[in-house]
Formats: sequence, C-alpha cells, structure tokens
Amino acid sequence: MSVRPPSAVPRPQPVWDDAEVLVHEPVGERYRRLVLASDTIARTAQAGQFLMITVPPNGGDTILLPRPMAIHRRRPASAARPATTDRPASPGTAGTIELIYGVVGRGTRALAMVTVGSRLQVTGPLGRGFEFPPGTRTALLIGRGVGICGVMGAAEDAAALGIRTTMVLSGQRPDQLLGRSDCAELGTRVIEATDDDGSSDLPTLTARLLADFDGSTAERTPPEMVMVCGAGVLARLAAELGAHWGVPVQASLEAHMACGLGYCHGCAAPVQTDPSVEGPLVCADGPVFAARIPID
Amino acid sequence: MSVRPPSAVPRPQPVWDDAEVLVHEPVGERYRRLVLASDTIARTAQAGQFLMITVPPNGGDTILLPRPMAIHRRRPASAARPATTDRPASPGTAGTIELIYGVVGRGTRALAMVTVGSRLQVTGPLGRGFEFPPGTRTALLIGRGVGICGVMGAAEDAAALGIRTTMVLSGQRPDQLLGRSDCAELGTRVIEATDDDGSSDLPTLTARLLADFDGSTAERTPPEMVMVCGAGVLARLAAELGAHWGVPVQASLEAHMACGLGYCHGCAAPVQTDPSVEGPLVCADGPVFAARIPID
Amino acid sequence: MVPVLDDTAVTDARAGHADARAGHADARAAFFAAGPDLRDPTIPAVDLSVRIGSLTLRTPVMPASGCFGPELGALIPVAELGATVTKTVFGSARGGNPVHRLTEIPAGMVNSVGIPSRGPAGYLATLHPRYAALDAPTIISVGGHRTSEYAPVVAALGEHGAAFELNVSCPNLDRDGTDIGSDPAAIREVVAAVRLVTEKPIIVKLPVLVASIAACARAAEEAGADAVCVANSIPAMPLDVLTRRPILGNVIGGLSGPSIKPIVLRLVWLASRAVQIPVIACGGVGSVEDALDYFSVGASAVQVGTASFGRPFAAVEIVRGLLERCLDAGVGSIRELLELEAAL
Amino acid sequence: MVPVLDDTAVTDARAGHADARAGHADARAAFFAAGPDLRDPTIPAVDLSVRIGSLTLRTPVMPASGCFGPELGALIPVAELGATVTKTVFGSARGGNPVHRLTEIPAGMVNSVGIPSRGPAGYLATLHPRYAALDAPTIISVGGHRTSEYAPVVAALGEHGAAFELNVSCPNLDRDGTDIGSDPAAIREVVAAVRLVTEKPIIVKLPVLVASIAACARAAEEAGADAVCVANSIPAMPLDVLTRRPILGNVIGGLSGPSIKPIVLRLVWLASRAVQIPVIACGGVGSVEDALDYFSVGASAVQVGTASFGRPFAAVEIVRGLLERCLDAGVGSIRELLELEAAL
Ligand SMILES: Cc1cc2nc3c(=O)[nH]c(=O)nc-3n(C[C@H](O)[C@H](O)[C@H](O)COP(=O)(O)OP(=O)(O)OC[C@H]3O[C@@H](n4cnc5c(N)ncnc54)[C@H](O)[C@@H]3O)c2cc1C
Ligand SMILES: Cc1cc2nc3c(=O)[nH]c(=O)nc-3n(C[C@H](O)[C@H](O)[C@H](O)COP(=O)(O)OP(=O)(O)OC[C@H]3O[C@@H](n4cnc5c(N)ncnc54)[C@H](O)[C@@H]3O)c2cc1C
Ligand SMILES: Cc1cc2nc3c(=O)[nH]c(=O)nc-3n(C[C@H](O)[C@H](O)[C@H](O)COP(=O)(O)O)c2cc1C
Ligand SMILES: Cc1cc2nc3c(=O)[nH]c(=O)nc-3n(C[C@H](O)[C@H](O)[C@H](O)COP(=O)(O)O)c2cc1C
Ligand code: FES
Ligand code: FES
Repeated sequence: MSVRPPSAVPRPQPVWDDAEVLVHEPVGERYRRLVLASDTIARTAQAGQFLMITVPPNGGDTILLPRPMAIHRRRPASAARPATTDRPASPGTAGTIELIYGVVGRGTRALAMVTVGSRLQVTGPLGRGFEFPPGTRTALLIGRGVGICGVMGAAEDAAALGIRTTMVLSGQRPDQLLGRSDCAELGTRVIEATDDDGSSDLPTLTARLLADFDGSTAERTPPEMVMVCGAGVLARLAAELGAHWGVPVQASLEAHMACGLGYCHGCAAPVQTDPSVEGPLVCADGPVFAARIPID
Repeated sequence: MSVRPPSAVPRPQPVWDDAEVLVHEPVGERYRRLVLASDTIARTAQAGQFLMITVPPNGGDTILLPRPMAIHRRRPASAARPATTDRPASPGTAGTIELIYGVVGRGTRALAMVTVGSRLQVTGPLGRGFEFPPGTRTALLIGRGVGICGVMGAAEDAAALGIRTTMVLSGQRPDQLLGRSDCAELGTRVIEATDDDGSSDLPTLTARLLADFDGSTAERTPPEMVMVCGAGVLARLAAELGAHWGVPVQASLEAHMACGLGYCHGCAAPVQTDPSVEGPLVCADGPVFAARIPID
Repeated sequence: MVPVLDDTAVTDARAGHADARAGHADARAAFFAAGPDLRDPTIPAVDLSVRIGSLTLRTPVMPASGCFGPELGALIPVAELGATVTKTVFGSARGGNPVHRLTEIPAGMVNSVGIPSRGPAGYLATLHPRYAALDAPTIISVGGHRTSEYAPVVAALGEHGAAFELNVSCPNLDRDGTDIGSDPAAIREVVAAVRLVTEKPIIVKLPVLVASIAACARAAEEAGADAVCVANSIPAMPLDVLTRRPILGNVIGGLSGPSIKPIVLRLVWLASRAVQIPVIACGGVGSVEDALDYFSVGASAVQVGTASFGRPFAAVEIVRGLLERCLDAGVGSIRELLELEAAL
Repeated sequence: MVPVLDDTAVTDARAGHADARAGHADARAAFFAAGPDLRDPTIPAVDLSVRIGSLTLRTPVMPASGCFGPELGALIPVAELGATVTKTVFGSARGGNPVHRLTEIPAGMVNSVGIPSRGPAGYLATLHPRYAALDAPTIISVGGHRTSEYAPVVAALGEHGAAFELNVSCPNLDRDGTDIGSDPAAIREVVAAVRLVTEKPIIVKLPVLVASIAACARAAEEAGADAVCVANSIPAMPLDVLTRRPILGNVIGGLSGPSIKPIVLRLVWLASRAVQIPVIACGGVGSVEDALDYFSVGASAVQVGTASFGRPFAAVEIVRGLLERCLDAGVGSIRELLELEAAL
C-alpha cells in the first residue's frame, strides 16, 4: 500500500461549517442516514473524501474528538457542480451531503441523538479520495457495510464521467446491504455478496468475479480499475483481482483520527518499513491509497 | 455550637433501600417534591434525620457521591409508628417518606430527571435529629427555603406529642414558602417571613417574635425550646432568642458529605478550637447540634 | 401449617397500595441474604484467595483507606471482603483540614479531609474494637510526616490488626515537603524501620506523582515490604465554577474515582513488572470490569474507594461478580479466567 | 445601485428550500469576519499582551504542541493567537509509534503518537516555511532523549522561530528512562546548554508526574528559562472495554483534555508561587472559563490542546471571550478583570 503520485486535480480547501441536519433516520437495523445542508462541501468534495463531525454532547457526556465519516453522497445546489454532471437534482436535497453510519461506541451513540433541524459542526472535505485516471472506461468498486459509503462517491463520479461500473455490495445479510438505491440511481451494476449464504466468502466471491469479468463478451472484459473501501479480506480480494487483471487498485483505509487535517499524526498507516520514517497519514495522504500488496 | 449529651432514645439502624419513586413533581418554581416508598425508613426515622440519596446517572454523566437530603415527612405504613401518633394516614401515602429539594448543581439536576416508578437507592435514616426533652410543652421552629424540610420532622413529633408549636417559614417571596400545608395538617401555627416585604429581615423578625411571644396572655408565653435549620442569619436569630428567653436551641447544619455514616470525615463542622481535635461530624454527631453561640 | 392473618396483613389491606411493600425487607437485607457461602462445598472450587506475606485473604477485594468504617458492618456483608482497611492512623492527634473537605467534580471527587487522627491510643480505644468485631482481617493504615514516624505507630499498635498499610503519600517534613513516597530512599527508610518492629505483612501505598513508580515499588520490596498498593489519590485543585475560588478549605485535595483509573492502570502495570511481591491496585475501581482490568495488568488484589460512597455494596458486588465470572467460565481462579479471555 | 438578478438567485429559485443556504458562506468564513481588529483604535484599550522574555505576544492564548498545524491557517484567524507552537522537533528522524496512536475516553483523550519527527533539517525544509507564513510568532518545540540532545537542535534551528519550547517530558536515556523533566538537575543541564546557543526566549514544558513541580520550575528559572509551561499530558494506559487489551499500539499514552484540568490547576498554582518568570498553563483548556481559572491561579498565558480537535476555533474563541469580558467589565487587562471578580 502506498501513496499515489500527485494528481493533476487540486484538492479542495477544507472548511468547517455549522450544517443543518435535514434528515436523520434509521437505515435498516444497524445504520443511520444523515443528510446535512452544506453546499460548500457538497460542491467541492471529491469522491472518497471524508468529513470530521464534531459530535454534540450527549446529556452530560462530552465527546471531545470529532468522528471521521465518509461522504456517501454529494448533492451540490448550484450549477458549479462538476461540468460533466447531468443527473437531475432531486428537489429539496440540493446543497446537501449524505452520510450513513453505524452506531458502534460513545461517539456514534451520541451522534444518533442529534435532532433534525439542529446544526452539526463538520470540517471537510478532507483527504485524498478516489481518482479515475483520464480515459478510464470501466471500474469495479467493492464495499462492505458502511465501507460502501467510502466508494459511493466513485460511483457518482463514474456516472458523471460515463465510466461503466460494477459495485460489489457486501454485508452480513441481504437486508443489511447499503447502497442498492444509490446504485440504481447512478446506473451502477450491482453484485451482492452476503455472509448468510456464503456469497461473500473470499474464494467464492473471487471465483464469481473472475467468471463474471473474464467472460468472452465485450460487456465482460476485466475492469480497468479496482476501488475498495476497507482493510481486511475485501482489500485482499481487490489486490488479488488487480494483480490478476494487471490493473491499478485504490483502497480506502480507516484510522483513529483527531485532527483529520494532517498535523496531529494520530492516523499514520501501519506500513512503516523504516522505524525512522513515519507511515503515510490516512487523513492527509489517504484515506485512499494505491494498493499493491494485500493488506490485513 | 456543640454536640448534645447522649439521648435516652436509641438511634435507628440505618439501612439502604431501593425505594420506588411514587411522586416526583415541581413545587413552585424552585423546588421538587419526591415521595419514596420505604416503610423501613418511614417507620424508624427520627425528626431531623436525613438520607443519602444515590443519584442515578444523567445520560452519560455519572454522579459519584450520594446527596444528603432531609426527611421532610415520614408516613409509616404500620401501627408501629410512634404510639402517640393518632393522625389519619392519607391513603396511598402510607409507608412513604417525602423530600423536597432545590435544583442547584450537577447532582440535583440529575436527580430531577428521575421518573415516577423507577427506584432510587437511599441510605438512612442518618444522623442525630431534633429531640424534645421530656415534658416540653411549647416550641418555636424556624426554617428557611429547603431548610424548612429540616425542621418539619420536629413539627410532626410535636403534633404527635401534643407540643404546641409555632413555625417561622422564611423565604424570598410568599409564593416560594414551603411547608404551609404541612403545618396546617399538623396544627402548627405559622409565621411567614419573606425578603420581598422585609419581614425576614433580622431586626424586624426578631422584634416581631419577641413581641409575639413576650405578650402577656398564656397563649403567648415564650417557647420552651427553639429549633432551627440552617447556619447563617436564622441560626443567629435562634441563638439570640434562645439566650433572651433562656431556653435551649437546637440547630441543624449542612456540610459536604461523602459517606453520611461517620467514617469519611468529610463533614466535620468548622468549630475546631484545638487544631489537634477534629470538629464534630455533621453526619454522625449532627446534623442537629445544641446551639449556644451564634453561628456564621 | 395454618396461615395466620397477622397484623401486617391487616395493615396492608387497610392502608392502600404503597403498603404492599411494607411487608418486604429493605434491599440491604435482600443483598445480605443473596450472598454466596464461600465455604459451601457444593460450589465448585473457585479460589479467589490471595496471599499478602503471611496473611491469606479470602477474596482479593478490600476497601481503600478512608473509604470504609465499621459503620458499614451493618450495611454490607463484610465477611465477603478480603480485608477491611482503616483510615490512616498518625502518631499524634490531628484535627484534619478546614471545610469544605470534599466535593464532586465530573468523573471524580476531591477530598482534603487531611487525615484527622486520634493517634494510636485513640484508635485502639475507640475504633479498633469495632473493626475487630467484623468478620474480616483489619489492615491498619499508618501515616507519618517524617520517615522516623511510622515505626513507633506500628509498634504502638503492637499485636492489633492483621497487617499494616504504610501511607507514604504524606509530605516529608524532614525534606522539602514533597511526599515521602516520591523518594525511593525515604521509602526504604520507612519500610526498614517498620520491618524491625513487626512481623506482620507490610503493604506500602505509593503516590501517583512520582518520577518512577518502578523505582518506588522496588525500594519498598527491597526494604522488606510484602506488597505495594498502587496508588493514592492525585493532588488536584478544584475551583468553584461561579466564584473561581478554591472549593476546598485546604485549596488542594486528592482526586479519586473513575477519572484516575487510566493513569493508575499504567502505574499498576509498571509496578507489577518491577516487583515480585503482590501489587494491590487502588484507583477508580467500582465494578467487576474495573477489577478485571487491574488484574489483567498484573494486580493481585483491588481496593475500592470513591465508588463505595454512592454504592456501599460496590466491593461486595465485585467479589460476587468475580465468583460468578469464574463459575460461568468453569475456571478455578481469576488468573485462569483472564487466560481464557486472552485466548479469545 | 441597480439590483442584478444573478446566477445564484436563479439557482435558488429553482432548486428548492435547501438552496436558500447555498448563497451563504460557510460558518468558518463568518467566524473569520466576526473577529475583532485588535489594532482598531476605536476599541477601548484592552491590553491582552503578555511578555515571554524578549518576546511580546499579542494575546495570551496559543495552541499546545502537537495540537496545531499550519493547515489550520485556512480554518481559523491565526492572527488573533499569541503564537503558534510546533509539534516537538527531535535531533534525528523518528517514525513515531505503532497504531492505534490515539483514542478517546470519557472526559479525555490518550495519544501515543510518539512524536514522529524529520529532524531539524526536515522541519526547516517542509514545515517551517508554512508556519512562518502565518501571522503569529512561531514557538518551536524541541525534544531530546538525553540532556545533551536539546542544544544541538536549537542551534540547528538557528535564527528560525520566535522562541523555543523545551519538551522535557521525554524519557532520559542517560538515566533510568524516567522523564528528564522529573529531575531538576537534568532540567538545569538542558536549559543551561540551550541558553548558550540562543538568545531567544526559552520556555520549559514540564511533565505532571514529578515529586515537586516547584523544584522543577525553579530549576528551569535558575538555569535561565524565560517561562515554564505547566504541564504536558499525563501518562495513562487505556484498555479496550471489551477485550481488556491495551488500545494503543504503544500500550501507554498521554492523557489530555478536561479530566486533567484539576490536576494541572494545582501544578500551575504551585509553579506560579515558586517562580518569577511567567507560567503558561496547559491542560484541559477549552473555554474562556478554563482560561480564567488558570489566570486566577497565576498563569500568564494558556495553551489549548485537545479542545482544538473538536472545535478548531476554540483558541480564537477564548481570545475573543477574554476581550469581551474585559470590555464588558470596563477593564483594561485580565489582571484587573480577575481583581474585579475577586472583589465580588
Ligand atoms: C476516513 C474514514 C471514513 C469513515 N467513514 C465512515 C462511514 O461512512 N460510516 C461509518 O459508520 N463509519 C465510518 N468510519 C468509522 C467511524 O469513524 C467510526 O465508526 C467512529 O469513529 C466510531 O466512533 P465511536 O465513538 O462510536 O466508537 P468508539 O470505539 O467508542 O471510539 C473510540 C475512539 O476510537 C475511534 N474509532 C473507533 N473505531 C474507529 C474506526 N473504525 N475508524 C476510525 N476511528 C475509530 C473513535 O473515533 C474514537 O476516537 C470512517 C472512518 C474513517 C477513518
Ligand atoms: C443534612 C443535610 C440535609 C439536607 N437537606 C436538604 C433538603 O431537604 N433539601 C435540599 O434541597 N437540600 C438539602 N441539603 C443540601 C443538598 O444536599 C445540596 O443542595 C446538594 O448536595 C447539592 O448537590 P448538587 O450536586 O446539586 O450541587 P453541587 O454544588 O454541584 O455539588 C457539588 C458538591 O458539593 C456538595 N454540596 C453542595 N451544596 C451542598 C449543601 N448545601 N449541603 C451539602 N452538600 C452540598 C454536593 O453534595 C456535592 O458533593 C441538605 C444537606 C445536608 C447536609
Ligand atoms: C474521603 C477520602 C478519604 C481518604 N482517606 C485516606 C487515608 O486516610 N489514607 C489513605 O492512604 N488514603 C486515603 N484516601 C485515598 C483512597 O484510599 C484511595 O487511594 C483513593 O481514593 C483512590 O481510590 P478510588 O479512586 O477508588 O477512590 C482517601 C480517599 C477519600 C476519597
Ligand atoms: C495528539 C497530541 C499530540 C501531542 N504532541 C505533543 C508534542 O509533540 N510535544 C509536546 O510537548 N506535547 C504534545 N502533546 C501534549 C499537548 O501539547 C498538551 O500538553 C496536552 O495535550 C495537555 O493539554 P490539553 O489538555 O489542552 O490537550 C500532544 C497532545 C496531543 C493530544
Ligand atoms: S488525523 Fe491528525 S494527522 Fe491524521
Ligand atoms: S459524611 Fe462521612 S463522616 Fe460525615
């Protein structure tokens, strides 16, 4: 895993904003959707970038550190959105960003208490996201659980750029899969892989994807790019597929973060080779890295 | 101020209990009434004794130290109540204790969140309360604000023992005075003294009480005992009146407390004369002390 | 048996719904009744005992000094504790600090009781008999303001108590007023002198604000201590949020409770690696999870302080929780329980 | 002027209610715009400035080392701060600690970043120009693992930066690995050596776990420091609540944030009484009330660490709050404000 060479596209300047909470609702049993009014961020965020969300106090419990969250969907208000975008803005959602998160600990528990109409302080867009090299025509995207939010921005860009994409949606059970309706809206082909029927099992899924893409029709040529969100088994899958097909792989990672901006050094990725050199910072050099070797 | 000589009446053994919250409601703008089901405590508590209330966590905010609260009213369920008691038990309140408290800080704010039907852990009855020497026929009771709760138990005992009592109810405004209905129920004569009309002003109130009690009718002979709850101006008043009439004064004090039982030494009263001897413990030697000198 | 309609039942019927409860014992009584009989041969063999020098404690849970009194004997089943620990006894009578002596702040309390004491004679006359009447060994906490002050107190307490805990978180008036316990040489002096006057187990209770807890623990061990207790409260200065004046009469007090636990965990971990004698953990223990956290970093026993004020039964609950965990896991000791957990 | 129906308005009308916001700047921009111009002659004379040796800081609020980066220049009006403070620079390149490097616990965070550093040359090449571009003096934090390691770094940084903060909360590898800053003699050596290579102000940032903060502060003052910063984070060991394993890759990290404030308040109070040089308070400062608490016990300036992560504008808000308090009270300085408060 390594930092990719600098991109031609400049990164947007992060801002912090007091964003109004427009929607905050459960998604299935495990997740919550949060739609925030922040056109500045919706307009500038790149695929795979993230926010730091300052979690308001939960009763007497103060949450000190902001929580990193991927930007699942960007819906800028104005025409200043990427020139290639021609999908219609759903009324009432323009100028917004959408996040989906799981309630796992103190911070996300407190976040879940936030009421519609209140304001959340967010800093973003942050980090270096997914980038399609110019001329890319096809891509395979892979996400699991809330990791699906990490790659959905790439599906948005692909739709806008006319890149044909297939997205693997993985999760424990079919009713817990995120992103189906987003993929439908964006015209992304979906492959579902769940634990309950064994279809997310690494060898099974690998075989299925190889069969799927290595077929003989033009529809089925291997993708020119693999993008994945999450370390672990799926990143290993992505790296193996990338190696098999000889195409680049971009992987989005997670790390505990404090600043999200690159100065606290809390988020260095665990890929130090030389003890005197720090690993790349997930918040500033990533969260998306070029994956060359499988990551555990 | 000093510890009184040992009493003939043994003190009840404190217990802790998980007492059901039967009533929890605002009293005026500043206070809240809490009625708890705990017959053990209602049955054994002596006038002027108090409880330590363990405050349940308020959201994520844990309250570590229990909060001391006077037992405003005791309503034992069974006939085991003091033999002299012949007031009727209001149905539904038997086997209960009543507290009234002001919301002042983190602990009482969290206490105010407790819902009817839940259980509160209380330890009590604690401390040494007000005691009428055998043969007492008349008494003057003085309380201000929630301090009125500290002396109401003495009014209850007086009613049961046939002692004629007058109670000074003091506070900032007439609509903030606690205890009117309790005094009515107990047949205690009330003198109101509030800040807004200057009637709680020390010289004014002193003159009024002296005139009231030093009148010539039999009704108006000086009381044989003065009981007061609170340090400060009213305790000074009580001490002066006691000295003027030559009758004993009992004063209930407050102190920051941790254990309420006499072992943590957190609550020593600030009346050390010899630096090698600790002042009396408010929780175990008091909260009611014999007041000889005015207390500031 | 013929059911008898007794007085209580009559009262219950008469006095409305609240009276349904009148027949019940208080929760305290129920708690007493629910306790395990640790000597019951039908309970599978779980050995919670811990050795401190020549003393074997039934269970590895005891109160922290200053946070227990014989008054609690009627409120909790003291027999389930490994020991009781007294408030610190000094050589001469002390009145303690001015009011306020304690306050609560978020996640902790701060106390500046100042350790009032009636001296060893006063302790033996008034308090000790009440401790001795409890069904658990008494560990007597002893303090001093010079390294020379500890041994005479221990000698005066003579044959009483089962062990001595030396509270060395006291300013050293022979030096610059820094804690005796922050200076390994002073610790050595104290322990060596006490060792000469007693054969009973000696526990040295170390402070937090030290340059090296390992050096302090080793000094205690080398001078002959049977255990170290890590640690005491952390000096702090709470201000009134409104007036910005110090809340405590003494300005400074000791911070204890949940907020000190991560700090003390590190100290216990370091001390456990530095010495062979048992380490007794003290700082923010309020639940069986807290206790297991400390056991997992090397502690052999825990003391419960601040938590007992709000929940007097906290220490007993921890004992019962440990027992239950072992029984549920089918293991015979806390060590085995932790090994099982670590293997998951 | 003739109103022009511009593009934005058209978009607003078309795209529904959320777009009403699209025309607004983000909250950050509004925050920038709301700042006082401290040089505005129409603002009554409030002097928030503070002197650290030869350096005068506009305001007594600055970030804590490791909790600021030049990246913040675009997010907050740095010009309102008294200074910026860099992450600690070591003599040689260091990679820092393994993951996880930080976590949050109730009322605090624990970090074991381990101070990655590219050495003075790396700092000067990459980071310093970005600090120098900000409108506030740069205080460069310098670390070392031997008392001899500090002066060469300061010498290498030469003419850059406005002052040096010596982070002595680093294990002394010449001794037993206890912090250099817990040993007054070692502090003296470090400061004396640095004094020889720079005339710029020297701030010594002391650790919490010391036997006597007064002795440490005095050592710094006597050896020629211009200020002390009290204090650093407190070593702690957070465990995962479920697995009971250390959360941090390095097992131990530094506890910072609100829960350390009462502990550090006492240290600042003691240090302020021990030395004549200014004391900069650092520990749990997140609001103007926190800052005033520290000023009231003797601090001359405050540093804001942990609070900035959740609220990047925290330090600037404190500056504005101090100014407002002084203006509201009609006083010209924080000292006068506190005197007024104390007189109430
Ligand atoms: C770039 C990035 C994008 C993310 N996007 C999403 C998303 O779209 N949806 C979603 O549900 N989650 C996402 N996460 C993970 C999310 O940040 C964590 O679930 C969250 O921080 C947990 O906070 P907590 O207080 O509930 O958990 P706790 O376990 O109580 O947190 C304790 C500490 O550990 C940190 N922490 C714990 N788990 C993680 C984690 N997985 N990643 C980073 N920090 C962690 C917390 O921030 C906190 O500091 C993302 C993480 C990163 C780094
Ligand atoms: C014997 C006794 C009887 C009492 N009876 C009543 C009563 O009937 N009704 C009532 O409203 N109040 C009563 N009080 C006072 C009551 O205990 C305090 O108002 C309460 O503890 C405040 O807690 P807090 O967390 O809201 O305030 P905070 O100020 O946040 O408390 C901080 C700390 O100071 C302590 N503290 C603060 N004020 C007091 C005080 N006045 N007395 C004792 N400790 C204090 C708290 O217990 C806590 O440890 C009594 C106090 C005593 C000692
Ligand atoms: C009110 C109070 C009194 C204390 N008195 C003593 C004492 O006399 N001797 C002593 O060694 N420690 C004393 N301590 C410290 C405790 O024994 C214990 O070390 C500290 O509170 C940390 O544990 P905790 O977090 O469980 O409370 C006292 C603590 C409190 C809260
Ligand atoms: C993520 C992080 C990194 C830090 N890095 C440094 C550092 O490099 N040098 C240093 O002297 N202190 C460092 N500190 C300590 C802070 O400067 C500060 O002393 C401590 O956090 C207490 O202040 P606070 O409670 O306001 O955070 C760091 C703290 C944090 C949280
Ligand atoms: S989170 Fe601070 S450097 Fe990445
Ligand atoms: S409150 Fe503990 S001794 Fe009085």
